[in-house]
Amino acid sequence: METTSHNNNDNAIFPDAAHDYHGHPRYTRILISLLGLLALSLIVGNLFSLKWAILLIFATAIWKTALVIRNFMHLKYEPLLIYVVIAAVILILFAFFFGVYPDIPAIPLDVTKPH
Amino acid sequence: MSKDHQAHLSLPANKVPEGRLGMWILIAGELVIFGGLIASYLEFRIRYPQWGEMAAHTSTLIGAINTVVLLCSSYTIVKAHEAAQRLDIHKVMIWMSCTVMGGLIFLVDKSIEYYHEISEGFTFTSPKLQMAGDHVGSLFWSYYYIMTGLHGTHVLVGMTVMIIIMFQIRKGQNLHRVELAGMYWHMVDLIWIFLFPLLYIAK
Amino acid sequence: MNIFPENVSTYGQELDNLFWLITVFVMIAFVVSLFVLIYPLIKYRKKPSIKAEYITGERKKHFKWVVIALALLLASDFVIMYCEHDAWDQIESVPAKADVRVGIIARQWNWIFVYPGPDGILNTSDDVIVDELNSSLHVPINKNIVFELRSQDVIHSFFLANARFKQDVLPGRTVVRWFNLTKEGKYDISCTQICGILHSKMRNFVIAESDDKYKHYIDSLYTANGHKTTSAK
Amino acid sequence: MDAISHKQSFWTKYIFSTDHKVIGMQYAIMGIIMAGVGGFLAYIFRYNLAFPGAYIPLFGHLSAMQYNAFVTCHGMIMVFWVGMPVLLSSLGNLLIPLMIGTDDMAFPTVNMLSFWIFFVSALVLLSSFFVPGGAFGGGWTMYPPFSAGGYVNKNPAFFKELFSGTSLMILAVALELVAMLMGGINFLVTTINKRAKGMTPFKIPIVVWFINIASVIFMFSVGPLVAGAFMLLFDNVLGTGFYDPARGGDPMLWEHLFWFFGHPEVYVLLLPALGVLAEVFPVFSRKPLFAYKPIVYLALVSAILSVLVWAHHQFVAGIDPRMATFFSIGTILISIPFAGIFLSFMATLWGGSIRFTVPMMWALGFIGLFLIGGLTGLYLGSNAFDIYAHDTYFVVTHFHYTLFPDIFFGFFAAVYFWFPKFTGKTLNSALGKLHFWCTFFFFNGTWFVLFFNGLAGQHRRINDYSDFSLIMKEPYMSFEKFATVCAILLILSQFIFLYNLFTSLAKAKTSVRNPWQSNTLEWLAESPPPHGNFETYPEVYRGPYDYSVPGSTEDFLPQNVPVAHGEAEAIANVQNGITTSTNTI
Repeated sequence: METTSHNNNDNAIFPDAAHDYHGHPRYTRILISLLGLLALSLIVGNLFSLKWAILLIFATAIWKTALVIRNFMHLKYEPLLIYVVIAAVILILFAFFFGVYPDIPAIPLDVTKPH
Repeated sequence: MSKDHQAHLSLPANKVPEGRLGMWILIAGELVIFGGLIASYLEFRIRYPQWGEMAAHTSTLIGAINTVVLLCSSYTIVKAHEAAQRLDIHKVMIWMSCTVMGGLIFLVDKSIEYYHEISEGFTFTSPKLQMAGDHVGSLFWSYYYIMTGLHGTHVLVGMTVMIIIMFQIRKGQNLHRVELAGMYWHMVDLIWIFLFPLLYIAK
Repeated sequence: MNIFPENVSTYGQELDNLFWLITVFVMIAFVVSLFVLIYPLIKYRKKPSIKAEYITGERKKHFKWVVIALALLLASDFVIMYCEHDAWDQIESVPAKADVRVGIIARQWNWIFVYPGPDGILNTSDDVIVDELNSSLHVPINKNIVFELRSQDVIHSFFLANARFKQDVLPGRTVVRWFNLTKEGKYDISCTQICGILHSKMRNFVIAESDDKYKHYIDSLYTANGHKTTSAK
Repeated sequence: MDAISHKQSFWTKYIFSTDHKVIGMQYAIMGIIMAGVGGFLAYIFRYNLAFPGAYIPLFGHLSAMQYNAFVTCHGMIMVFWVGMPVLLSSLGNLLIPLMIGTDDMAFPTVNMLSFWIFFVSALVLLSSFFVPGGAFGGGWTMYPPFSAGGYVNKNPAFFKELFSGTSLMILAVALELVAMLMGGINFLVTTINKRAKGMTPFKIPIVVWFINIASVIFMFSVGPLVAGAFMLLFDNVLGTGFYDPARGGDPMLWEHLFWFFGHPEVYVLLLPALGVLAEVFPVFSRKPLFAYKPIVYLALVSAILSVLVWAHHQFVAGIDPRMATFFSIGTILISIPFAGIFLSFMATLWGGSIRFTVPMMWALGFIGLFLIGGLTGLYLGSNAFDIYAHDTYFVVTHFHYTLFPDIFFGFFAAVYFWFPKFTGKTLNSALGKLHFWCTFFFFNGTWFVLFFNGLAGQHRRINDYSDFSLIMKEPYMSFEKFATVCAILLILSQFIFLYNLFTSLAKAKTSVRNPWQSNTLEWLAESPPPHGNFETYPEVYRGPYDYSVPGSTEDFLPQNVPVAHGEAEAIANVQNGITTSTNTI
């Protein structure tokens, strides 16, 4: 973790303070909504039919992710560049998933045993 | 040298400081690694519906507790960052030690869960299932252990990093690193937010 | 000029034609590009007292040449795509009418051939299995031979150069492909996916022969395996 | 900053240095050493192919197992331990901070760490030759289940799973990828944050652009493979079944994971070398780079497309035929931006005043050879013909015609071009030209004939063709012998370079700063640049390729030269054809 020590000298508490400051959202409120979403996902797991349950569960998961990234990781204070990076990650993973999809889930497994 | 260099550089107003930019890129890399793992898991999850009953063996309760713990520890680390920007070193130390505690609770909780599963015979290779001829089931546990194990390793790394930083902060140095460690910790949190429904809830 | 091995399959000729078609495009592109590369080297060598022209190439006047070249390349690419698409479909999609259906199983390090038993259906207990080193797969000529490719251990690849056919054989799945050989003879089967120490010895044959010769061979197999097949039931 | 450089002891200055130049040198030297290893392996199995079973000088007799191991390791080493460090890490470390006019990388310690992780990975790889059971011999694509569950190397020793050639290979690759990831983060952050004053994005030299785009491609495509490498390692060490169909897994997953990284990797290797060309051509034709901005955009497009074409390596692997068509179209589309980049480079020559210096010759040779490699890609990109050509020597020849010019011609162009800057000495140009012509001819001699072997149906990774009647006949056997002789001469001609290198290093320093009269910022620093690079941080006023600007007496205007009065008008006049630009000096 001594990484930045060479170009940010260590004695300055905030080496590039001019750019490092940004506001803070209402963290407590975010935490409560996160826990609420968690409870929700646990409930729907038992209430609805499987398909709807999975849909709702992942909807809440994505919602939670958005809350954490935007508020806890302060994405909402970052320039467009960072949004692009995160979007690239998601798009790449989708490309991979759908590129592989026809070759694994769609193909039944049948193992040939030696005679 | 670095000071006049900083002064001399032409900084656009929306410039991300080096540490945070590097951390964002590192996080992107980590997310692609975990994403590849999760994507591979999903391919097989769709191929083998019978993985549902394997997932039923995981303890949703412990998983939920762990989620709460991680969310709360994420909360404490952002509070630590807030305090760091107020230069309130005492508060920073308190909040960060809360986060490290959270990580510790998570790991203890996780190891209790591992203990139960292993005692039920669900291990990395699950010989029990192999004997019963349920190879597909054993593959689920291989994925379960590689995903949770890799995630647990990240929790461990995050804790170590935070402890190192706490030592620096006690000397009043590198308060900006609280945020960096925090971002890493949030990433670990994010990954868990997805592992939890994938491995615990979706039966 | 026969730079290819002799073609004996119905679809092989299409691939050869495709090769020559692509070669035409490639040759044109190659000659033009070489000219674009070599000509300035001769014409614009360093001369005393002549300063180079100032061309940023970002103006339409100059960059349009690159755009034109790219458009031509893209067009020829899609011409090639269009021409090869039928060949691809023909090879990869199995015809509905299968005259002969055989199983080909790869193992380290041999190709195993499975013929349907007297019931004429593959994958039943009376199948006849030929598992000898350098053994041959007997097929009748001018018939659609549909084969199920399987592997027992690792990834192999079934390569019949004379038929222009190649297909990887992955364990855990059955790949169904076909060919139709038009000429009697004995042709090499080789494994093109590295599979171990004897990878280079994993060589068997396809023997394409007339229909009655083929029937005779199958009958000899049945008589030879008669006991085995009955005992298996 | 002088105080810093004086304080350092030998170890901190040259071994565990955080100075980007020293780290770049370390990467380059490591790459050259590994290239020696890879070349020696190539010599061994080429010899065996020409004279099967014969006694090989300097080695002895080659067993089938060794043959497989050597072909595999040759590929692995040349891609991961020569191409990556030399083109990406070495060039990136040496050039980025100097070209964007700053003192060092953003995270020097991470930079040093990345080299030493790379060093360890190289040691792990080399050690795998000496474990019982030998090095990994399953092809550089490492297709499971052959590479899983100890099919390849049976090591009788203790901890046999972990210390088998297979596991060590996987471990080495994983470490190498981690090292490159750290390097990539460094490049990106440095380029985004530490640019000199006035260096707006479109004043950055192309090579810096391309190294960063390559890093982005690498970082985003490598993730799934890292995850997959973990799974493969556990398959080997713990006996899990991620890729074993008998245990519910599927080898097709690895093929996708591998090629999802493996194809973008081609562009990761290609882009930095193209960047070198983009620096060399304008300097030696004294002319602005043709279409600077379009080139950058084309590279960005190719970066996006590069993750959408991977499965064209799996046309015959039994993937869904419709997907094959899709990926075939993707392959065609990605050929367009690269064709555009190459055409722009060629167009740069038109109307220039060309100097045939050694770096220029390497750059031109690169273009000429890569032309053949790229065009033969058309055959393989069309999935129907790929059914026949896949895994034959046609493919092998194709990617040697792309990767050899890319890695070696690109690297040598860079070496002969920047050697004066980083050592303060100059390489002998006569020897350089001899080196170039030998390499050029012997490379073609080695590979061109093998196109015909491939079309004759000669398949890969076979140590002994005695069984295959298609190959065991003329002219193909004599082609094999000819190729081998040329390959040996090709390897030998590299000693010209080593001799040139060492004799030039023994010479006295020449204090000239800008021998090629080039525009980019690194030539402003003294050569070799001291720790901290610049006396005063340069300020940038113009693009990197202002050569032969109308109205200026000098035919080059470095980036830190302010824009003169009336320059814009003069340029506009020339571009509108009001005045002619071929004015005499």
